[in-house]
Amino acid sequence: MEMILKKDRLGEWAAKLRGSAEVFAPVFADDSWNFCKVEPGAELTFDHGNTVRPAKGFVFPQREVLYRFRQESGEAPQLTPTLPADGPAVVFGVRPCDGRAMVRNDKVFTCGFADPYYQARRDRVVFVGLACNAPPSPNCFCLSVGGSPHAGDGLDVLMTELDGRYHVKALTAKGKEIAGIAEALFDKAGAADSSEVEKVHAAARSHPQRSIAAMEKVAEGLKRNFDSPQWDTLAQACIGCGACTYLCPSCHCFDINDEVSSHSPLAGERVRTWDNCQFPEFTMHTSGHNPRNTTGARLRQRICHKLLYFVENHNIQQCTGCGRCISHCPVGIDIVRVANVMEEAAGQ
Amino acid sequence: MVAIEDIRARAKELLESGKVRSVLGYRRGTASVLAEPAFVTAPEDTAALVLDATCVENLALYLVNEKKRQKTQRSQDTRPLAVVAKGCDGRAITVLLQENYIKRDEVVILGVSCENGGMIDTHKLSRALRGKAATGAAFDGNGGIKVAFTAGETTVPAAEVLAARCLECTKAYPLVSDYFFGDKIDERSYSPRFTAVSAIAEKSPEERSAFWAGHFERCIRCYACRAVCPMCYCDECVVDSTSFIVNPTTSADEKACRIRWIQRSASPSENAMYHMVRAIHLAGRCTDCGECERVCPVNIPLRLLNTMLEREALEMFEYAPGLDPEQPSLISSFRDGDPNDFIR
Amino acid sequence: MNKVPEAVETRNDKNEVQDFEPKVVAFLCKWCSSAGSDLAGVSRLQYPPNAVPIQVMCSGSVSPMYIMSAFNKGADGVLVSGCHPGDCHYLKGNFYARRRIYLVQKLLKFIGLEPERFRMSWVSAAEGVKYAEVVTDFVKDLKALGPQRKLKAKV
Amino acid sequence: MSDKSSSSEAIGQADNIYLPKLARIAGIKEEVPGARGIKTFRIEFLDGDGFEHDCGQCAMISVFGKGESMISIASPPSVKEYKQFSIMRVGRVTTAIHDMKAGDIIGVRGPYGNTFPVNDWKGRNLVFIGGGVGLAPIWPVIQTAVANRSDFGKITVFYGARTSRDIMYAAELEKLRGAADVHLSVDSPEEGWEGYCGFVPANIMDKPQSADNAIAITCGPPIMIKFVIKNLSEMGFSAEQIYTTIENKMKCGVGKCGRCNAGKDYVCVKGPVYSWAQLKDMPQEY
Repeated sequence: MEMILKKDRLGEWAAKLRGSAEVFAPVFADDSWNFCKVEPGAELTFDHGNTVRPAKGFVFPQREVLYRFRQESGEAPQLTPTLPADGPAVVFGVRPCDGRAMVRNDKVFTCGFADPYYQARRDRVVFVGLACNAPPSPNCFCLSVGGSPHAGDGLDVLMTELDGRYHVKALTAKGKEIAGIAEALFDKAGAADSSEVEKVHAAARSHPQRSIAAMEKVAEGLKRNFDSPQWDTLAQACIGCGACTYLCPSCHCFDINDEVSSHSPLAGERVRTWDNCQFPEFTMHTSGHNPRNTTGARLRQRICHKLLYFVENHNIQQCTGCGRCISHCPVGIDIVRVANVMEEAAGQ
Repeated sequence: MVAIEDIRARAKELLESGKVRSVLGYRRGTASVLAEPAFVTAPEDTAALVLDATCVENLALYLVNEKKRQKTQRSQDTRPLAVVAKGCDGRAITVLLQENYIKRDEVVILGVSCENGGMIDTHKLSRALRGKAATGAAFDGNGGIKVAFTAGETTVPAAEVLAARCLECTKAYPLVSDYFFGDKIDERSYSPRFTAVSAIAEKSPEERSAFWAGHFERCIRCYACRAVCPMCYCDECVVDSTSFIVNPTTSADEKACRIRWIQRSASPSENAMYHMVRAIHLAGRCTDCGECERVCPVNIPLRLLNTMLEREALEMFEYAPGLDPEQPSLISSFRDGDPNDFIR
Repeated sequence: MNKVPEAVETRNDKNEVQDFEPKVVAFLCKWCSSAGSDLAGVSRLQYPPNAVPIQVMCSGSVSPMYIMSAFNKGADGVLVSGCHPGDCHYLKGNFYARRRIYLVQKLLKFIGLEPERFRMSWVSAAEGVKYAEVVTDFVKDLKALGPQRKLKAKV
Repeated sequence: MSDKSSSSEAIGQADNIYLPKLARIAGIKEEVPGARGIKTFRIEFLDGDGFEHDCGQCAMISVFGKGESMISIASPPSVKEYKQFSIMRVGRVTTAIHDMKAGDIIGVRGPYGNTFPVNDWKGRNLVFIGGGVGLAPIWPVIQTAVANRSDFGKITVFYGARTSRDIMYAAELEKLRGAADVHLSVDSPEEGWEGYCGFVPANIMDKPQSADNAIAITCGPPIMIKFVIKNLSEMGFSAEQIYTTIENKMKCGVGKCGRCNAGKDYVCVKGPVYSWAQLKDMPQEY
């Protein structure tokens, strides 16, 4: 179902949606773009490149209370699961790389043991994607990892900016539903619109972006170079700060801790929080033995998880090429450079 | 301007003569507009060394990291490290010497003067380009900075893009160095010292409280500010109560009775605790290299906390960090003239 | 250890805070201030029981961590009390404390906490009366300010 | 193989993979006293709604207010009325459990991980090699083998500890003597000890076992496993004949928190039981 929405009607669509859901969109604040709640009447514009923090936060927040526990002395503890209860949300301006990351997150959280907290949030959020007519960041490389500036997987709606109007394509039932709510605002997309969209998408694909030379050889290169000393030289500048994984749309590692609010009677919450394979003590055993105690080993884990292990387990890369881990690394650690180095090494 | 060829020549000589284990400098990066740290061991690689407005990293951090790495990997090479040090970086090395975390013979300091220039601030650059990423930035010689980005180029007045610490910097060259490049310029034509922190300090308590509550609420506790700070060299941070470094001799009691000063989740109260405890641990030690503010992915103006304490230390205790490796530290010294009226 | 009354916060119809009982954490140096508070008790001086005393060996050993953790766990006010300059059993502990507490006070004020919530005092072993006055004055200030929510961990 | 446990509305939906089931500590037996002591806990699920498990699987033990930790289930699957855990006091959660008394309630969720393929070993000779608290994870296999004694050939059990005071399951080991050859050892000589003195890997070299039609199962400190596998290989054991269970830090137990992987596998889902044939090709990340 393909439609056309005039640019000046975007605000009205958001207003209609606000009746039944919270509306989020990229907003420029504190010198960077991030998804924020769009207040009624606030202007909705899309010249954001990509947001600093990915759309991952809507389905996998940094802090999730798993359940509350309370225990009167001498009695059995009461556990009250706290499944997320926030209402439906519509997120505008989601780039295709964040959308494709949702497909990866779905694989992690719903295959095997299904995670009810993730599922509850995932069912209630609608991702309205915006195709990239030009690469949002100098470090984009989605084409190298099987994506494209107008890929729709993981998104519910894909919008493409044309002059003065948006081409809106509903991809899922949820997408059709939120388009249906504001039926009157849309016009039918004619043949001219469709051909213009094709031209814009083709132009977007032809834009130069960073590239991993031979992606299919990278996995082999990573496996063969597992013990290569190059990992330590590549990670020599790494300070183990964790920004790369916290800002990655498909990183999902977490920690579980108890937060006690009172000791008698014992009461508190068991909380899941983001965690990070670049922190030194992420894999520290209680005996003090740490299988990955150098920055080189930890960088290897991050790169191999994205470009080798996920391929071996699900035969797709976990990395979707958004480039956030490159742009926001304080010391310039660069997954594209590491992949190319390891791919060349595969040649020898 | 500092002639980069002199630095390259000196670095090459130091490596060829075997006087130093490796040279820590800057080279062009692939990831962003900023130069990246370079660990040069082969003399011919010194040709890649650069020095310009994008060399923002404080390389004193890698003196600390190399010292830790040597301790764990027990490498026999005990030759010193040569490090390129701007004014603020040089003062950070001086504080490390003052706290004898590193010995004077373990480091060869290649002091460089920023003269009347300075380093760019990636957040201000992002503000000037409204969120787009820059791919190049250089002084254009008459008070402006030429900024390149994917779709073109623009020139911006230097004051609008230079880091706040450089605008407020009064001594743009290190005092302690083995070799020195550039001229020692003292009067700099930008803004007076502590401009940024005074602007916040003058606000009303409610405004300040809302200002900081908003920032602490956004913190994602990725600990980039602590990881990039050369002064935060403790193996075990008091704040890391949920995951701390253990070794085979750590007893079960130590692990069981470890106090959890703050919770692992990034809630506003725990974030406020973390940032305040870190700031107080940097009182009289932070040399305002601005790295914590630069690396913060959610743009929290962390520098304000440290420069506020730095101003108090200067005005109330006449103490400035990083000027002399022999001076006692702020917290472990006192004077009779210290303020006493607040005690009642 | 005097039992601190539960902070019963009742609001009347005009939404004013009534008989709010602030929770105060008092770090008292063992040699002077703690002895001073004992003297106040022994001489049956009447003063508000809101201050939970924590005895430390010297005001110089009060880490900023304790002060901020007290506010994080919900204290409405924190008092650090030590010996007068020159009386310190360890000679210079209170001088170090003076500098450190000054910086902590400035930092708390900078991030927006009401300055009246954090106080330092010199109380010698003979000044039971002064200790009672300090606590009474402190609790009066805190009652005016109401409960502390800026740094308190949300439960 | 995750067993669909009976749903219990009172505590919460059955499909919440993070929600533990409540269990009462029925009995506590102190195996080894001291700071790094070992205690054996027998727990019974409240209102009977527990889960089934198999040899080699583990469960997440929950002490509310302290945290969770992954412990191997030490009772054989044939025992239905309780689950047994032998826990060494090493950190925050284990210390909290050691401070508990009979009747206290803890949380248990699981079962997690894969199993020892005991059924494939019918008719084979079994060599068990345990070290310290490492005897617990392989104890269910020993109990199952002894219970179906006729299905298996010769059974030999090696077990070593630092000192004679550190030997766990001392009584049960003596009871095994009839059905199996039991060789105990202590690391350094002490008076009143007639058994072997020296490390476990040296003990098995001292009494070589024939490799034909045999399976070796070992568990203990990583350094011990390394040398045991070396010595077994020298005795002719092939990589497929040696099984062990490895330990990585675990927080979720369900293959999501990304912490316990060695190479592409999450140890909590694909492990912890591995044959040396699988383990030697995997990266050394455990």
